[in-house]
Amino acid sequence: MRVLLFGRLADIAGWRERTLDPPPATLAALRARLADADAALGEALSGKGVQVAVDKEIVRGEAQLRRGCEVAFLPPMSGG
Amino acid sequence: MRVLLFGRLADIAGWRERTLDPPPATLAALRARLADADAALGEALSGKGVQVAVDKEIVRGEAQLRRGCEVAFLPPMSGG
Amino acid sequence: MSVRLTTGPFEPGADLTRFCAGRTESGAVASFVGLARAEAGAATALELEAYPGFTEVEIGRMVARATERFGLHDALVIHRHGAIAPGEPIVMVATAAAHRREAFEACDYLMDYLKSRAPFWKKEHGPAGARWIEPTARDLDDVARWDGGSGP
Amino acid sequence: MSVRLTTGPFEPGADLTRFCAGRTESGAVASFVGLARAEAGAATALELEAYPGFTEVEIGRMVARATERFGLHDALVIHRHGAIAPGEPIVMVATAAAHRREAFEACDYLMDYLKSRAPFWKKEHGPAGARWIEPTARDLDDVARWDGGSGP
Repeated sequence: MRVLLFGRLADIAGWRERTLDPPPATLAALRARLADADAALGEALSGKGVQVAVDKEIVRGEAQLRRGCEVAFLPPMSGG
Repeated sequence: MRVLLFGRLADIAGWRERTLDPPPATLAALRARLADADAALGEALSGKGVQVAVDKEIVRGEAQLRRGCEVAFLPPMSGG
Repeated sequence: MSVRLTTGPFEPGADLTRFCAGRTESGAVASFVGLARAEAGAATALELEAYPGFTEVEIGRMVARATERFGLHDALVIHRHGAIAPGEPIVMVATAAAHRREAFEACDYLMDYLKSRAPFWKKEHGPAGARWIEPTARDLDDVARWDGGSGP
Repeated sequence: MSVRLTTGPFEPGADLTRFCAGRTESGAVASFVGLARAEAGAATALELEAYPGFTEVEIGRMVARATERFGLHDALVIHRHGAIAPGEPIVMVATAAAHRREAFEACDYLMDYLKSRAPFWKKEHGPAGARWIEPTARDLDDVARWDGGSGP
């Protein structure tokens, strides 16, 4: 499983991409594992406006994860 | 004095530009002279939305005219 | 600020490139290009009449008003007259401002003005003959949006 | 309909020319170019991060929604990512429709969306360091205009 961090989340964590194998079974378990390793990141991931995409589709709330999937944490977006 | 007609006014009159020398002293006198010569044009000139410019400035209501001036009758405008 | 009348074709892309060049404080350039429509064959050519010496001055006044009203950094109006074939550009407006809202609104405002108040007279030629085109009810409603106290 | 992400500079004028070419039924092409601002020296570069494979797809969905909502004939979005110098184009949106109102509104709508909902993350570098830029209160107000039932 690949975990991707974007924007300020990558700055906070000090990494942009990490592979977890075997993967956590759920998004909640992934969040808990990341927060255990880095409390500041854990807090930032549950901050206001942070969305999650699993395999490039936005998910809201809980999600099952599987080996080989890609989970991206997306802070508030701003293009243009 | 030059009289200019634009858009459908020129189509109605069958001319676009005419010199009057000596000129009528007022816009009202010019309108009367044009209407005497061509009743359909006279009616069109006083139609809804027709504006008048004297020496390339819009005038509203009556205006004095002088030798050498340019009077333009402007039907409803549409650019773009 | 620039107002240009032309009887020949013009190239909106080339003008947009020049208009954007060297702007390091204008975050926003809005533009509009009006093209002659074929109306599925009902229109074979558009013929626009201007009043040279008057038309440019009147447009220039409106551009100055838009510049003040919306705080523009710059504005450009190019307008063709004479005979125009379907698919060819008739008009281009571009506006530059610090932020997008002002650039968009000023561009919209200038187009509404050009459509119903700029000194042009427009005749459409087609297989069924020629007809003068005057502002539509929608054009008049559009331009009236800016006359009240609402908006910027 | 076309959505393009690029890490190199692009030329909005050239794209506008291609976008306008051959349109005989679209009377209206509205466009917008967003440029990186120098902020009087406070910004030396902008750095935009995208999520390739996700960002284009999300923008494409929004363009499809705009096309349906405003009855567009065509739409184009070009968005840069990577490092961008002041004065360089960041984004271009162009919309083609039969009439100007729809073209303008769709272009405005797409820009509001891109500013506050498109998957990009934007960092401004300057003499005082770097900062992440998130949508402003005005950006959020702007995009909220389209969420209700009002408008077309």
